[in-house]
Amino acid sequence: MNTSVNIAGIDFKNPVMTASGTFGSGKEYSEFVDLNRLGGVVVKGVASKEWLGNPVPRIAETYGGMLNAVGLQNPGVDVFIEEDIPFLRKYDTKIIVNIAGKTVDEYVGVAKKLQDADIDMIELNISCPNVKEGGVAFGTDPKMAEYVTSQVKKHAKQPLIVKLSPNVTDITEIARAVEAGGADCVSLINTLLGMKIDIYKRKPVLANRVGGFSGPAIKPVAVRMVNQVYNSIKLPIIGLGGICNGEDAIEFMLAGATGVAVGTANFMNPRATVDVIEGIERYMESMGVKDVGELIGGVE
Amino acid sequence: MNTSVNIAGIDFKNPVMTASGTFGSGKEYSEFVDLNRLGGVVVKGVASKEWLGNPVPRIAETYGGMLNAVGLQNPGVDVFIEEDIPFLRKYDTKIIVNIAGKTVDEYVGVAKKLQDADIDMIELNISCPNVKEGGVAFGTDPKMAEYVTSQVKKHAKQPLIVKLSPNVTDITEIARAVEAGGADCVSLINTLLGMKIDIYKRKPVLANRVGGFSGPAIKPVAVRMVNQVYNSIKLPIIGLGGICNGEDAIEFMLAGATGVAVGTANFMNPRATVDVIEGIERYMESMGVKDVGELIGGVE
Amino acid sequence: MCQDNFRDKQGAEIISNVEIADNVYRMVIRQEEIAVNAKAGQFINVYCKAESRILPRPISICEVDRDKGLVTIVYMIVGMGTKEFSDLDSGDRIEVLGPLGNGFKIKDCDESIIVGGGVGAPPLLELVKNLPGKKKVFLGFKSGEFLTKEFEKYAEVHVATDDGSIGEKGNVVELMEKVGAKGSMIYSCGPKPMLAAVKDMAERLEVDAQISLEERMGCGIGACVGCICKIKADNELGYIHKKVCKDGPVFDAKEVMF
Amino acid sequence: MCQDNFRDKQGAEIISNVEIADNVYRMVIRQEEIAVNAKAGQFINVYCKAESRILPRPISICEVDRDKGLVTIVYMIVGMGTKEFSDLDSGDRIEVLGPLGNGFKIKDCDESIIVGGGVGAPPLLELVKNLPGKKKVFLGFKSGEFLTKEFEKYAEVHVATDDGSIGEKGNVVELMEKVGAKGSMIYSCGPKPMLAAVKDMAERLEVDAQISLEERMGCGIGACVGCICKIKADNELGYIHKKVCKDGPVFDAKEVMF
Ligand SMILES: Cc1cc2nc3c(=O)[nH]c(=O)nc-3n(C[C@H](O)[C@H](O)[C@H](O)COP(=O)(O)OP(=O)(O)OC[C@H]3O[C@@H](n4cnc5c(N)ncnc54)[C@H](O)[C@@H]3O)c2cc1C
Ligand SMILES: Cc1cc2nc3c(=O)[nH]c(=O)nc-3n(C[C@H](O)[C@H](O)[C@H](O)COP(=O)(O)OP(=O)(O)OC[C@H]3O[C@@H](n4cnc5c(N)ncnc54)[C@H](O)[C@@H]3O)c2cc1C
Ligand SMILES: Cc1cc2nc3c(=O)[nH]c(=O)nc-3n(C[C@H](O)[C@H](O)[C@H](O)COP(=O)(O)O)c2cc1C
Ligand SMILES: Cc1cc2nc3c(=O)[nH]c(=O)nc-3n(C[C@H](O)[C@H](O)[C@H](O)COP(=O)(O)O)c2cc1C
Ligand code: FES
Ligand code: FES
Repeated sequence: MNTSVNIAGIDFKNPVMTASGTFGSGKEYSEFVDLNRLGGVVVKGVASKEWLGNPVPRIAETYGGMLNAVGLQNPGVDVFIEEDIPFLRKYDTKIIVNIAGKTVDEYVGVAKKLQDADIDMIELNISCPNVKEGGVAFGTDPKMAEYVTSQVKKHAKQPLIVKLSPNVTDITEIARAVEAGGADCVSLINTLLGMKIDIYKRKPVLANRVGGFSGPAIKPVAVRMVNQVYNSIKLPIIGLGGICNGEDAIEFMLAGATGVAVGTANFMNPRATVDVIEGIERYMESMGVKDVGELIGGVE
Repeated sequence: MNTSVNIAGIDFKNPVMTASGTFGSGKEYSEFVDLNRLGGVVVKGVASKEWLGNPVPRIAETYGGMLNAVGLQNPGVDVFIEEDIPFLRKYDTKIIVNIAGKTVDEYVGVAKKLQDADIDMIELNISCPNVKEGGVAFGTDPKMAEYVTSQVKKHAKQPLIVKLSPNVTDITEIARAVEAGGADCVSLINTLLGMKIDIYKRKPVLANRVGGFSGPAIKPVAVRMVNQVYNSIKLPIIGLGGICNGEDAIEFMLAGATGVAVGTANFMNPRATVDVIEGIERYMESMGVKDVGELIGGVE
Repeated sequence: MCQDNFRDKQGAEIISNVEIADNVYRMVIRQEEIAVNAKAGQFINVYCKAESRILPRPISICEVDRDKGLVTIVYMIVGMGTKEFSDLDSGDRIEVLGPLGNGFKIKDCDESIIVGGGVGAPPLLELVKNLPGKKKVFLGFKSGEFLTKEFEKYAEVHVATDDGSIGEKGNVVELMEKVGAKGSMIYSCGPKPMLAAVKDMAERLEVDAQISLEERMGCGIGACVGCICKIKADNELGYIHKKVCKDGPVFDAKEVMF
Repeated sequence: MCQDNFRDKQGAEIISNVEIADNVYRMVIRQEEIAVNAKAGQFINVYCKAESRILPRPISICEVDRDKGLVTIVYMIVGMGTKEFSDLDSGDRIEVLGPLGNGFKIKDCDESIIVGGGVGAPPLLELVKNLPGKKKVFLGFKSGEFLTKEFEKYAEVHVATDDGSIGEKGNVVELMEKVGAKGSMIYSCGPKPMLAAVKDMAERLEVDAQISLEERMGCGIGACVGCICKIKADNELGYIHKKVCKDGPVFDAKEVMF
């Protein structure tokens, strides 16, 4: 049984990664999960310098999902390179760095600083709904998306994943734009934009009013978008959005994903990533799938 | 305690209606619910002539939600006028007719046939994701949305609600367009577009591949959009998307809705509409709200 | 407020819930209203406790005991909802709505043929109990059987299994031909291919047949138009859409287009 | 596969679950690993059974019995998750993860002051058990009390209630001033305004104080950066963000910016 996949030239021992922002820098979950088992660890978003993020409350629960408005709090790329990469490199797993910025220059700045870093791929987050200054505009405007992709691509030494926002009329338009911009892979979906109101206090539960909506509730939107994008571009896809178990992961692969990422499910079950891997293996065994690659885009 | 609201000149005894397509023509649920208690009944979409809709399976369940690809099966407006209006008129509730079309002419055709019908409002569905020929384009393109609104408005004798699609980058843009086109009210959200794959059969669960995603899972997106639209246009709003109980309804009203509609929850609980009404009353009592109108847009 | 005149979801106590064949369970619940009102061939909506599963599961009524207010259903584990039901114990409670749909029309004929396949068999049990005249029951299973003993109390029973583990090897329609089933009405419930074969056979034998269909449902009461089937009609297309939940689940085989 | 060296969610049997004050419940569970490893001031993630509620609820450890492997939590019903917990019976099972966070640092001082407000009181009970030296406990409640009897086993206890129904009328900080609380370390847990007052008082009295904070959490283990608080720092802004779940929930009062 072969569970390995190749994404933009990088070999992953299995298709399962972590979703940026839900797994810290890997260290936090290393008590709960053997990181050696993961295809890859996608670390939380890093920017050129420290960001403090949004005020609290940053977290709200919804029916089958959650909202977050962390606002990309991060210590900056320098601290990340110094502290987190050496930790992760002790494990046999791929390292993917999610990068954040408010301007094209900031994104490029992070990519430059990562040029000599010992990482495997870069994931360009052009879709965080929680940062007002720019992120979202990049993710919802095809021209901007293409431009920022091409600029970061110029300076990135590692294969470049671009992470797409689901909060758009036509996700294939954005996908084609980042493909034209030189992306090596796309990942989707980032969070939907949601709101929850405390009806007794008559104010939004999140200090930021709105937040990114994730978790099992959003899976049907994610699967649909992965399938749409699969049918419209040639790049490999990392699919995510509500994946909780092996069956969910298989659904994304059949829809067209080569890799899958586990996000909110980690909060529901700290062992979720390993459960997903084991679930994929069980499915392959019971269905007689020899190579996990057979599944990619296998939906009729 | 006053629970009545006025929407575009029409007095509703309470803000609670049914969501189009989830309550048949009212008759089906009249065994389970006293229709006299409802603010209004929004009937299933009707077109100028009979539509057969999509092949089966048309229904799939997702985590906290469901997908449907009914494809607006309906017997045509003439049958509707003859059979359903007389039945509903026996009850003391407002009648709102949801209209469907594939072209502007078809929409106008239905509105014309309804000119002399004994109904209270018309809801223009420009957002059904299950009909390929047009509905969606009208709902996602501001110019088209404005145009079809203005044409139907010309021929509609009753106040016109336009129902907005959530599958857009900026819902306020569409809301402003239909306001400019002469809408008297907007309702939102219609279903998100979703997909579910049967991983054992390797094919979409729905014959139509994709379907409209509804139910409690989608509420955070709906609340966010209602609040965005409330802050960008002057028209009254009917809010819906995942409402299951009084608390949910209050959340939509605080976000900016004057009326609310109950959809998928009817399938979870045939008495859902009445439960929502009673829940609103309980909330008003315990929080000392004298007039339900005080709640509208009341979030900080 | 008063909902006295309106139907509603009902809580029901589970009296027993036991595995009667591989992954097939028989659940008896106490629900007087349903027991009193149900007709053979009707179904109930069974609601899941797991809040992730929002839609009711339609399950046929297998038997009712009007005096004791008991309703029996027999279901197979095919997904998470039926898995959840199978984990319930006697004494637990469950929510149900029903009876729903139209049952079989009981015809007063001398001889009836009853044909069930797999979990299509259960609704035929209450029917067989109530049918007048002679009746021959044909049951088909993949492997193993369930409920045949119960059917034998009321009728002559013939069994076929795909693997020949019990009764004749082969499908139930072949078995009927072999046995030479005769009668003036066929009642049937089972998988689509079986029903299609029953329809063909009925046409060949020139007997009427009532068949019970299955489709994915949203509401179960006729409101969502999710569960349609094609029924022959005298229009341009040659058919109209009817709702399995409200217009069925039992239809005249002649009218059904597969 | 083998996960022997990794921590995980654990099932736990509920030994008892009783209402000890209006809407306040005390639940004892058998969970040896947590009982053995827990320190006062740490918390556990308690998972809901309802699949609509996907996030764990952080609840402080109130007491542990290492020998019997028992862990006690005391929680108030404030929403659907805690409502769900309150409906569980002894014999039922529940899933938990822990112990999480850093507990109180037990200082060997002659005299300690312990200040708890409402459901902030529970984590102080295990602390008081383990504190050396003299200790005075001040507990504040809206109305009514809970756990004061348990605290009295280990220390002198003073109670204040907002409505004066039990003990002094007023808040617990006023009570401390009245009684003239003295000591070389304050340990406190309770609502934000109370903690802010405790911080002020500690500064006035020039004693150290450890306070336990609360914040909305996603993961409870330091990964989501959802639960931050402002901690004084020598940078431009004058503060950094720390995680309540991982860096706390107990912090040095001097460092916390409210
Ligand atoms: C009128 C009617 C009567 C039925 N009577 C019986 C019976 O007596 N015994 C029995 O074992 N089964 C019966 N079924 C089938 C039964 O409804 C499904 O097996 C059950 O809903 C599966 O639920 P699940 O959660 O285990 O499966 P999942 O596949 O996880 O369910 C997902 C969704 O699909 C629906 N679904 C899945 N399979 C079917 C199906 N075959 N038919 C309709 N909906 C389906 C579910 O209701 C649910 O909404 C009947 C179906 C209908 C329409
Ligand atoms: C470290 C820590 C220790 C705690 N210890 C206790 C304790 O010993 N006893 C006790 O009664 N309560 C304690 N709480 C508060 C407890 O976590 C909440 O009351 C509980 O999560 C509410 O859940 P709910 O589903 O009933 O409320 P809901 O409001 O329905 O919950 C919705 C969401 O908000 C979160 N939430 C709501 N209120 C709080 C809150 N006050 N703090 C953090 N998250 C909240 C929930 O966890 C959930 O994610 C503690 C909180 C923290 C952070
Ligand atoms: C708390 C939290 C923080 C997140 N931070 C980031 C981030 O820094 N960068 C990013 O690209 N996505 C971020 N995301 C989005 C996730 O990576 C993922 O795209 C989304 O949550 C959907 O997947 P899920 O439903 O499996 O969680 C974050 C999500 C959550 C819940
Ligand atoms: C089975 C089904 C059929 C629907 N048909 C229509 C329709 O005919 N016209 C329309 O405007 N919306 C239709 N909708 C959308 C609902 O009216 C509503 O906008 C949507 O379901 C979100 O609300 P909910 O989450 O409360 O169901 C349909 C929804 C469902 C589930
Ligand atoms: S299931 Fe809704 S109409 Fe049949
Ligand atoms: S709750 Fe996730 S970091 Fe604290």
